[in-house]
Order: sequence, then structure tokens, then C-alpha cells
Amino acid sequence: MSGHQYLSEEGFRVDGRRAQEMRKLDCSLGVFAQADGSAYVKEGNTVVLAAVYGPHEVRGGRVKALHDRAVVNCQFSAATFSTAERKRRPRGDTKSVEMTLHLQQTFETAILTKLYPRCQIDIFVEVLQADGSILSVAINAATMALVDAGIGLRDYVCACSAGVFNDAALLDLNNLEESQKGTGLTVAILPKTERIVLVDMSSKIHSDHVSKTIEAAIEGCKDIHATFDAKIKERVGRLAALINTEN
Amino acid sequence: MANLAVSDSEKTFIIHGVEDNLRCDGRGCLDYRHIELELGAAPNCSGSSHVRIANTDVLVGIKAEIAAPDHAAPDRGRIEFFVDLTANADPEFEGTGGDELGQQIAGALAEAYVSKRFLDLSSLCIVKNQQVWVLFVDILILELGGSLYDAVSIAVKAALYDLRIPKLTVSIGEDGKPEIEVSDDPHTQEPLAIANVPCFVTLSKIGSQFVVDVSQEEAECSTVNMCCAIAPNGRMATTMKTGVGSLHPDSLIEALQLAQEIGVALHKALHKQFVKAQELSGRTNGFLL
Amino acid sequence: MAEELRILQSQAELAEGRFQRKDGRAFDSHRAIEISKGSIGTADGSSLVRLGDTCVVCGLRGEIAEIQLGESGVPSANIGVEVKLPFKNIGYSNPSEEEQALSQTLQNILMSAEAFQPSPISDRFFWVLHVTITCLAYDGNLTGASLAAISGALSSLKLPGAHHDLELDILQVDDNYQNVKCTQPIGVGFGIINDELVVDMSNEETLLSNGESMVVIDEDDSVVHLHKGGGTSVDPKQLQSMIQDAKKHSQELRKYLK
Amino acid sequence: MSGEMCVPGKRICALAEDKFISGPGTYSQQGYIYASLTGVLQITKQDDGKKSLVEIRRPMGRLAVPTPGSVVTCKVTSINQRYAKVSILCIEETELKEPFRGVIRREDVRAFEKDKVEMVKSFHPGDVVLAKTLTMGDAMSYILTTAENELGVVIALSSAGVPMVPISWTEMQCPKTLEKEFRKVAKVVPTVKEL
Amino acid sequence: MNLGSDRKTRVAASVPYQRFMVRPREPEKEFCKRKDGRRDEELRPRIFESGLVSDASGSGYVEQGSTKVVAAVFGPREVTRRKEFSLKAQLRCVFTFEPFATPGGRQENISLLEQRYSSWLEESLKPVVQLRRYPKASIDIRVTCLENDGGVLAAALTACGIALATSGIETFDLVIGVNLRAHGDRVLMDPSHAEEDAAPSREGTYGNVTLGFMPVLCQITGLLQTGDSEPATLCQQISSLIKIAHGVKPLMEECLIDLGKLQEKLSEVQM
Repeated sequence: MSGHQYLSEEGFRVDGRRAQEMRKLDCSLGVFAQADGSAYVKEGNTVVLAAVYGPHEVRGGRVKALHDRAVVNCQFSAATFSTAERKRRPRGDTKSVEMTLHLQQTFETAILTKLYPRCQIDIFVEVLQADGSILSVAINAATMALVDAGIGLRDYVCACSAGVFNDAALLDLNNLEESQKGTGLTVAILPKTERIVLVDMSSKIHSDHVSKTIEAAIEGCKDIHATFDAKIKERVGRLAALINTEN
Repeated sequence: MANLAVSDSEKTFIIHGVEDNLRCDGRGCLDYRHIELELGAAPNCSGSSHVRIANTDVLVGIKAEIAAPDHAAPDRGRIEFFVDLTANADPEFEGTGGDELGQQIAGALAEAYVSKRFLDLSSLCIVKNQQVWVLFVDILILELGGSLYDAVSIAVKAALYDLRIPKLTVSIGEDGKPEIEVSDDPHTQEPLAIANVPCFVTLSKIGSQFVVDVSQEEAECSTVNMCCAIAPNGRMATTMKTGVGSLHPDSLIEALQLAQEIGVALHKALHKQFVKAQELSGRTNGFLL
Repeated sequence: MAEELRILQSQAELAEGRFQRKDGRAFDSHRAIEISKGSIGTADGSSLVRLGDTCVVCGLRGEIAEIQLGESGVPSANIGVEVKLPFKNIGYSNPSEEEQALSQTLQNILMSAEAFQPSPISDRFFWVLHVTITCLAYDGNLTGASLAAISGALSSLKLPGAHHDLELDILQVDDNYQNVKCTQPIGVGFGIINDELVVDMSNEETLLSNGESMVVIDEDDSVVHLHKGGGTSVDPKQLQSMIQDAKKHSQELRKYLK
Repeated sequence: MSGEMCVPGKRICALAEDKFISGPGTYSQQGYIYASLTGVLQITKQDDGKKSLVEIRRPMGRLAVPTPGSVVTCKVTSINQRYAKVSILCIEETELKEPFRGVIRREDVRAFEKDKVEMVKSFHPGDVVLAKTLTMGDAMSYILTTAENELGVVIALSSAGVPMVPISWTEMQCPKTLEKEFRKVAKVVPTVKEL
Repeated sequence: MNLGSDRKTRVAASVPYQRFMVRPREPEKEFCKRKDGRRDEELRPRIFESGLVSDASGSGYVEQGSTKVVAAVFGPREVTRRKEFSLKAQLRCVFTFEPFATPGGRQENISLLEQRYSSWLEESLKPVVQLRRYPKASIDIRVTCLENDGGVLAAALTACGIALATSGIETFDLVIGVNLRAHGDRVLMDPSHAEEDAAPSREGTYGNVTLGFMPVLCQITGLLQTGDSEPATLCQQISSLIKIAHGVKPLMEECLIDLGKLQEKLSEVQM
């Protein structure tokens, strides 16, 4: 398939979206009781579950502990049935290791690690269904789980993927669009300051289009931020109401 | 979490409660917790289910693939289990930490499903000696709240209930080799006969009583469990003793009989839930949202 | 740990120029060897060897491999050896360096002795022999004991007939088990302690001599492996007497094997 | 009954507090004393003449793990300013097949002037030390003490490689070079057997 | 065939010859007589030995028919794995098949079975050992099957029992492993490998039952049933297995007492 088929002349994408349209975003917080924080994020057909444990004592020997800040420990793992082809193992392959690294770097900047010296914060991300934009959904889910756990963050970290087809920037790529060579990138920003914490582009985009694509992705991130912010405010409001009735 | 600190006095409290047939959550010794069940939880699988028993949360996805059969059984399909204990359930499981327990559960499941009396896989044969359906049953454990074997086996049975395999037509091609055609029509998909599929019923001994569906806290109080795979007709596919304790033969007999009774009742209740869940399948967002 | 102290003591005695073997043997005397052959039914050939306190089980399995077309250079080996040392460390781990080294040595010896010479099945298929050595108890001269065990197992080796139907290109194996042509290498271990040539050393003696020499003799009295590693240096005369001694012993052991 | 060979699980006798006491190698459960080892049964009258101690003696010696209060023989593997690492070779009379790890902390070297202890003047790597188990320690090492007269270095080699002779409770001397070295020396009490 | 050769050892990649054997598929007939002419409840001759592995604290060797299993106990020794402090000893058990031990040549997925057997043995041995007497220590048991002709798990447990009893580690009781094969109305004690693997009977109960039993305390330490059964039948089978275990006990005691006497003599000589 060549590029133009991803965006029809009428301006529709394969799944019927417009170029700048995001997929339906759903999320819920505190889905598990045992974890200190957890979130379930569904973006189109990509479903990610994130759990946060901590801050707690550093596991596996105190050698790893840092005296002035927290250790952020991440794990990215995808269910063996999450993809169309069955995966042989859920984690440990190069892609998961790379994802783990991205998550770790992103959240080491986003979490106020100085608040938790000599501690460890675990972020475990589990992909239940993969339909493109896995990294951005994983980052979004992890952010929500961190908020749910009440861990100090500089700001939300919102991520969105974008790509270029026929000079037009598409937002929030699905699996089909992602599998097209030389298209996509993922951007994560801190929405308040609009500073970029992560750009991951492992494909080829013409240099003229790069900044345009990034800008489009940033717009997408802001959209996501608005949704999340509303969600969290609603949840906090509900919790506050509960506390009031208890008193 | 797998490692839970339960103090001695808490243990005593639980044991005394069990003796009076009253457990911390108000159940009797032989009552299950509420089982939440959802079919079709992973739409990109041939069959899937999501089961939640209090804190125990299990997601199962079955993918059917075509492959060569086993040497030993050329005219039967295969079923393979993989249990992934995610770090979401317990940070201990990070990396390869959960593999040992996962393999143990997968092994027990394989043992329970091995006989064709309980699950007849001959309907999964496409071309004898050459190609059969292989069912990859992938089990994801998202949260641990005790009674893992039971929850996993219920989820697997539910996923098998939800399983639809595309109908295939086999014709002999020009070169004399069979050719397989997959029908595109989703309505020609076939379900699998699961009427006799067993489920695990685990009875844990707390004090002198047997207790079913233990929570994590209760599991800390028991040293020995009888884990029986009971089919809907009351037959047993496999039985094993787990845990670090030992049992007197008399209490073993008691446990086996209890397991049979509970198992039969469980299957009846499950069947009703399956039918109900199927009606709702795909129409709800799932109970995580 | 007490072993550590005992060796210290022996070393002290050695420093004073006194050395005697703990079990009272003469320097050139071997420990009694006990071989039982063919006791494991599932293996194609097997034996159990007790040499003093060293105890070794050897099992053989025949397998079939295909000659690779277009493969240049060295032909692949038809004998594989796997050694398992006294199981101390528990857990699933890869073979230790020691195990790998001994496996390699034994494989080299067996290959150079051409120990396994079955008739080829066809132009395409040939037999491969897998040797597994499990050491149950270790008290010195493991190589010697392993070779004795392999020899014992080889003499009991029986493989079925295999036929390759060229027309239909079908490989078939019947159940007509027959003995296979094998040669049996016998190894003798030496050490030098206090300038004396000591044969068939126990573990303690091996530690004292810090170095073991190995002479392996073929069925037609040719030396197929000679190794002198570490320890005190030897003069050629001693080497000569080693070979003589090894020949004598291998003949005795061969009689016993039959 | 004494002298009989027992296997684990053998019911030896009824447990009567005033007559029989369950000793080493046995355990009591539900009113009976059972053997827990393979070995020879020994019933010895206690000093008070009433009670008898029931025990199983194993000809090959007992297996042991360090328990608080047991005297162990160990070898120093490394030292630093705060503690000495040792490997425990013997527990009481029992030779171990494999060593256990232990540490002697600076404050446990001697009973007085604890703050003036210098580790280098107490132990050297390679010394054989008699020590007492203080606590089970953490997951790795046992914590040992030498803060008694009878505890401390018993065998130490001088730089010439010769065992040194104690000359005071803080010093040892090499008989060859007459060089003196500092140690926390144990006062070895000769046992009856050696006399 | 998967071809090539191992790069390190240059051994040609090969497959067991058993793959190429033409075996006429036997019609599934009811077997009425056991191949070795035994009666249904008759056991195969068994040999118990101890002290084979000299480096270990204790070791046991069991021959049950031609099934051969060696077990060796190490410790109590230091825990090598970093684990939390525990007042009880950790018991670990590792079971392995020798590559030549299984009938029909090397098997591909044997490690899964090995792990299953390892954990079953571990759970069946934990009730036997007085773990509280060895705080912070670890007790390691290595079990190796030299030949599999049925009843490996039972033989392995018995071998572990002998190894523990000779090791000087304090236990509550002896432990004995026994097994049977159910086939319709028939119960075959101590089945051979062929009997264990036989096709299921057309109807009624079938399957293998392995039991670990402490004879004096009358406690079941391990149970594994597979196939198709029902509680009442299984209970009957268990009680007949218990009888068999009581029958095996004197043989085990004899083996242990012999070793004990030998050790006693040895220690007298050393004095």
C-alpha cells in the first residue's frame, strides 16, 4: 500500500477518522486495590494497564539506593495474545527492553524524585491489546497510575503519536498506519510548560515535515491532557465528597 | 501480593472464625466469593474471558493457529497453556520472578486437560498427520487474591466457551496434496464442545476444617491444600496435594468428597453465568472501566 | 573444611620429605576397580564404575544425523560427550567450566581413538553416539574412571539396524539390535609427589601433587592421548615409565572388561 | 532398650515429664517421644536420679547450624576497620562439610575498652579463631563475638609461615624470627583429653 | 530433520533413532495379563541402598524393577540465594532425568516435567523434615533418575527418604513413595512404564496415582492423581497404597539399620 491510501481524497483515514482526529479515549483509575496506584487506559483498540508500587524500600540490596532521590524502576510487558500474531513471550525481547528504557527515562524526569530519597518507585505497564501507539498509551497509563498513587509529579506526562502521509500530519496512529514504513513518531510533553520530555522517532520523515509533525503531536498531547485532567478532577471531587459525607 | 504479613494473632482469629464456620468476609467455609465474569474481553483473540474473584483477577486469551500435530497424537488438535504472572500482581514477579509458579499452574492445567474424556480435541484435526488446530491458551494474572488455581481454571473454561474457530474446507488439490480454505463468513465459526471440561476446586485446611476459595490472608493460615480438577459430571481429572503440610488419610477422604460436591455445584452455577455473560459479550466496556 | 587442615598436615609432612599414601598402597598400585555393564535398560549401552571412592555412571545413546550437503572442511564429530560432576550446586545452570573441559578432553580422546565405528547407514545418514557421564562420588582420577566407564559401556553397546530406502527416501529402523564395532581406550592417571611417580591418585593426592598426567592407551597398544599439565616437571625417563606402566595396566583392565 | 538402633519416626516411649525427657535426636508429639535420626538409642539417668534423658546418638556425628551461644571455630577471611569477616569451619565438636559466613564486629572483639579496639591489632586474615555465636545476624552472616578470655585467636602464622606462640593476651611471637605481632589471643584451656 | 552441528563441540545435530522405528499401532485391546507375569497387586523386586554419593550429607539409591533413582542431600548449609531471613530452613529439591533414562530416546520438553517433579517432591518432603531445627540454613536435595521404567516419582521420593534418614538431618518420620495404575476395575500396583503410558480403558476409572506417606505418623505428605477417577475409587486406592507402604517400610528400615551399624563400626575403628 502506498502512502496516499492512508488518507483518502475526501480526507478520511482507514478507520474513518479525519487526519487530526484522535481515537476514543477511555480511562479508569484505581482498578486494583493491591497496587498503590493503577490505571486502565483504552485508546481505540489499544488497551494498557499500569500499576505503580511505592515509594517503598529499595528491593534487592540497598546498594542500588540513591541517597538524594528515588530509584524509578519500570517494566514494559505485553500479553502474549495482545498482538494479531501470538507473541512467544511477554517481555525480555528487545522491543520490550527498549520500551522499558523509554518509560524509565521519561518518568525519571517527570517524577519529583528528590521528594523520595533512598526509595524505589515501581511502574509496571502491561499491554493487553496492541493496536498502534503503544508507547504513547503506555506513558499515558503510567502517568495516570502515578497520579492515582499520589506520587509527586512535575506535571502530567501526556504522549501522542503522529505521522506524515502525503504532507498531511495524522494523529494517534493505529497498527495499520504504524506498519507503513517511514511515518511515525511519539512525543511526550509536560502540558503546563509545553516542554517536551521525549521524542522517539525510529522511522524516516523528511526534515521539512518533522517540526510540523511534532507540533501536531503536541496538539494531540494537549487534547489528552484535557481529557485526563477532567477525569482526575472528577475522581478527586468524588473522593472529596466521600470524605465529607464520612465526616 | 504473594508476600503478606499476617501476625500470629490474626491467624488465630481466622482459625477460630473458621471453626465457627464464619470467615472474615462473612462467608461460610464452603462458600465461594462472588465471581465476576466477562466473555470476549480481548477482541483480537479467538476466545477470551476475564474473571475476577474478589482480588484475584485473571485475563485469558486463546489464539488458534494451524500447525503440525504431535507425534503421539496425529489425529488430535493440541492445547498449550502459558501462565504469565504480571508484575502488576506482585512486584516480586518482575522479570522472570513469576515463571516458576506460572509453569506450575500451566503444568497442572495441562494435566487436567490431557484426557479426551474431558476435552475432545479430535474435532480440531484438519488433515490427519499434517495439520491441526493448536490452541494457545495464554493466561494473564493481573492481581493475586488467593485461590489462584480455581480462578485460572474458571477463566480458561470461560474462554473455551467463548472460543470460535473458523470453519475450514479441505479439498484435494491438483498435486494430490490437501488444500485448506478458510471461510470468511464469521457465522460459520464453530464452538468447541466443553461440556466435560473440568475446573479446579482447591480445599485448604485451616485448623481442622476444609475451606474453599481462600483469600490471601487465609492462605497464610493453611499449610496443606487439596487441589482437585472436577468435571461437571463429578469425575476427577487430577488431584494433587500442594502446600508444605501433610494430611491424615481420613481427612483426605473428607476433602475429596467435599471437592466433588462443590465442583458439581460450581459447574452448574458457572454455566448459568456463561450464558448470561455471552448475551452481554461485546456490549459492555468490561468491568475495568 | 577439615579436609583443608588435613591437606595442610600432609603438605607439612611432604615438606619434611616424608610421603606415604593414606590407604597404604604402593606408589605404582592401582585401586580396585569394579565395573558393572549394561545395567540401564533405557540406554543403548551403559556401565557403572567404582574406582575406590570415585563412582561414575556412563550411558550411551545412539542417534541418527544427516550428512550436510556442501559442507566443507572438517567433518562433524560423531561422538558427543556430556559430563556431570558430583552435584553440589543446586539449581538449573549451564555446565561449569570444569565439566566443559572434561567433556572436551573425553571427546578428543574418543575421537582420536576412533572409539565408535559403526557401519554407515547410507550416503546421507550416519550414526552419532551421545555419551553421558555422571559422576556420583569423586575421589580422584576422574578421567581414568570415566574412560573405564565409557569402555565398559561401549563393550555393551547395541544399536538397531537402520536402512535408508533411496527410492522412497524413507529411513527405517528395525528392532534387530546388534553389537557395534568399538575400540576401548583405557586411561591411566599419574602424578608426581615428592619426586615419586604416583599412579591412580585419590583426591587428596591430586591436591598435593597439584597436577595430573594422563596416558590413554588404545586397544592395539598405541598411545592416543598424552597429557601432562601443571605440577612438578618430569624428566623423559619418567614419561617413558609412565607409558610402560599404562600399557601394562590397560592390558590388565581390558581382560577385566571382557 | 539402650543401644538399640533406631530409624526416624520410631516411637521410643511415652512422654512422661517426670520420667523421660526428650533429648537430642528425638522429638515429642502427642504424648510420645519419637526418634528423628538414624542412630543408637541412649537412655541416661539424670543427676537427680529420677528423670532419664532419651537421645539418639549418630555414629557419624551430628549435623549442626550455628545457634546463639554455640562456640565455633572459624577462619578469618578479610578484615576492615569495622569488622572481620570469617568463615565458620566447626560448630562445637562438629566439623562442617561446607562453611557458614560470619562477622566479628569491632565492638564484639573484647569485653572492655570496646571503643579502643583496633581490628588490625586483633585479627589477621588466615587466623583460626575461637568465637561464640551472638545472634543469627541478617540473611547472610552470623554475628560472632570473642569478648571472653577463652575466645580469640588460637592459631596464627607469622610472616615466616610458622605458627606463633602466645606471649600475652594481646601479643603473639614467632619462634623463628622472634618477631611480635598483636592479636586478640584466646586463653586456651587444655581439655581433659589433651592432658 | 533439523541439521547442522554444534559449533563448539562439532557434534553433528542428530535425532533419536526411535523416531524412525516403525511401530505397528497396537489395537487398543484390554490387557489381561501383565507382561512380566506379576499379579496385579504384586510389587517388583526393589533394592534400597544408601551412601552412594560420598560428598553429600546423605544419599539414597532405589531400584524398583529396573527404575533406578539416586538422591543426595546436601546441607544444612548456607543459603546461596539472597533471600529474606527465615527461622525455618529452606528445602530445595531438583529432579533431573539422565538423557539416557527415558525409553524412546531423548525427549524435547523433558525440562517441564523435571520442574513439575521437582516441585512435587519439594512439597512432599517439606512435611517430613524438621525445618525449624535449622534456622537460616538451606537443605538441598538433588535427585537423578538413571532409568525410567515406571514409578519414577514414587522411587524418587523413597530415595529422598533414605537420603534424609542417613544424612543426620532431623525428620519427623520416614517417607515412602508408592504408586499404582488404575485401569477400569483393575488396580495394578507398581506399574511399569508401558503400563503407566497405556491407552485408557474404554470406560470407568483409569490413571496413575502416586502417594507419599509417613508410616508411623500415618500422614500423607504428597499425592498426585491423573487420568479419570472419582473420590470413592481414589480413596480405596489410597488405602491400598498405604498398605503397600507399610509393607515396604521394613525393607527401608533394614537398609538404614545396616548402614547405621556399619557407621558405628567405622567410628569405633577410628577411635
